[in-house]
Amino acid sequence: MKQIKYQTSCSKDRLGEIRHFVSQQLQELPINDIEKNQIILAIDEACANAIIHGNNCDENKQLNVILHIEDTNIDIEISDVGQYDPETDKITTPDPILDALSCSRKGGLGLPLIHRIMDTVNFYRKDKVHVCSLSKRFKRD
Amino acid sequence: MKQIKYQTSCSKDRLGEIRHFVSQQLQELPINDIEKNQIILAIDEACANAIIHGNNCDENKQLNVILHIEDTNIDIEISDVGQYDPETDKITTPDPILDALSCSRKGGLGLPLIHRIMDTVNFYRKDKVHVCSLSKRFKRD
Amino acid sequence: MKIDQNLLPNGLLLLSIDGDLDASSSMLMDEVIVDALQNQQYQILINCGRLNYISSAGLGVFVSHRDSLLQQNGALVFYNMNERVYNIFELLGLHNIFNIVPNEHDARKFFAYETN
Amino acid sequence: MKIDQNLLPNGLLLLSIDGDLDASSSMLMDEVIVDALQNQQYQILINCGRLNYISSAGLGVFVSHRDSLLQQNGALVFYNMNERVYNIFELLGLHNIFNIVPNEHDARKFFAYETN
Ligand SMILES: Nc1ncnc2c1ncn2[C@@H]1O[C@H](COP(=O)(O)OP(=O)(O)O)[C@@H](O)[C@H]1O
Ligand SMILES: Nc1ncnc2c1ncn2[C@@H]1O[C@H](COP(=O)(O)OP(=O)(O)O)[C@@H](O)[C@H]1O
Repeated sequence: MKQIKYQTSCSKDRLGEIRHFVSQQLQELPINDIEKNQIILAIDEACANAIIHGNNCDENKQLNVILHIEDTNIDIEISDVGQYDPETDKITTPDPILDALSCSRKGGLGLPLIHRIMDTVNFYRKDKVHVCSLSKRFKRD
Repeated sequence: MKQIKYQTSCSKDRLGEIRHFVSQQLQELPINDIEKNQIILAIDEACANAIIHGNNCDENKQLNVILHIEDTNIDIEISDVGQYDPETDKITTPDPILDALSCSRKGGLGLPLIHRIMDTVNFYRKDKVHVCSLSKRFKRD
Repeated sequence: MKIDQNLLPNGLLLLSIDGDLDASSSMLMDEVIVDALQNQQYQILINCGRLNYISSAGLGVFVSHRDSLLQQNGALVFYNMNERVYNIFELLGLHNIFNIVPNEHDARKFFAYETN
Repeated sequence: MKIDQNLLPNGLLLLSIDGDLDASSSMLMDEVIVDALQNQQYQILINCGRLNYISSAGLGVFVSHRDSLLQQNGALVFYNMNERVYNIFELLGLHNIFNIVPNEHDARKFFAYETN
């Protein structure tokens, strides 16, 4: 079991570094590249939401990514002090892909991807900190 | 509280009569026309699946629709002796609308509609009988 | 269900649906649209004033022809749709990718602008 | 991320994406496609051989231009896509509505058939 923390700032330019960090931590896990990439994606999407929607891309704000990695599962905590939106985890439109097709809203594909990839997805507030917590069990071969 | 049973045969031509029957039973419920229509739709979709997928439109097979109606909720049981498909309730494709858009599969929109409308959706087998059970609570104004 | 077909002077095809578009009648709807495509009628108005009910089979027909019509610069334009039927489009988010306008006047205007 | 643009002799636009298409680079991708539409380049090949990663922001760009391209008888044709990126298309079912072919040869053939 290991727990690693990565601290960065709320800028979209940081997303590549976050993915690089996460990717290194996932290296020894007993899952294939496609599954690793899915977990990286879920974390990337959650960080992008925190940066863009939670902190308006304010580089002075801090973003924390904590990974708890065990043999059979991974827990991820993405936290920031941005504005808390209790509706955050609601996928309110019936189909965000159709919204994007019709250009009525281009985004909205991030949360559906996170839900499709992770086993549990939770958003909550701890004092002033806004947390997105994700977890996934690995299927053993 | 009332419980009513409707018996018919596994033909697509019977769907209109089933809707007519259901519609009459819903009349006194404290919900508006749009919500009544949604419940009628969910039942229609489940019956169409039983008729088409479960019984291959064999008119010699029987289809039963039982409604338990209370002030605050409705429970529906659609049963037949057709082939049981334990995978029935799985929406396996990531997005059936995109399948239909690309013509890779025209159907598949029925189960998503049923799930969107009803609070609980269950498929199970009781002896030789294949049951689809649906339920919904009404929001009181 | 019954479908009335009218070829308008300006080349638009007007389909008036009367009744319930469900799993038993959706094949007829499909045939009518396939015929229209074969006859190169790509600009299609659908009068839903008498469309009482729609189920997933009916929605599937419209969704499955959307791309072919777009590719020919055509479209389905629905009008006079009652709120029960509109609500079923909404449940799946389909109101976003179809053109649903209040009345025949607006439906005709839709194509007038398109071809300009 | 970097996007190389090449206008081929037969009018096809070839875009080669190099790097990660994420929330920070998706705007550039969007601009390139908007420019192509403005220049009436509707038949677009996308070489994904060096596309290392895609996130929802990148997917959203492609989805949002699909209808406009279809209406002009154009399309996006992706090729050389690695399996990680393809898997992300698959997660949302988008592999069904986009043209994803193995290599440049097949991608060019796609439009050869289309225009015939
Ligand atoms: N960390 C967050 N803070 C505040 N709002 C959030 C956060 N994460 C998600 N949201 C909300 O969830 C919505 C959907 O997010 P998502 O599906 O990723 O779409 P988008 O591509 O627009 O980011 C956003 O519009 C936003 O309102
Ligand atoms: N009563 C049933 N008996 C057997 N199979 C069923 C039944 N109901 C649903 N299914 C299965 O569920 C799948 C999806 O159903 P649905 O979403 O309604 O799509 P469709 O429009 O093709 O009926 C069907 O293809 C079928 O395999």
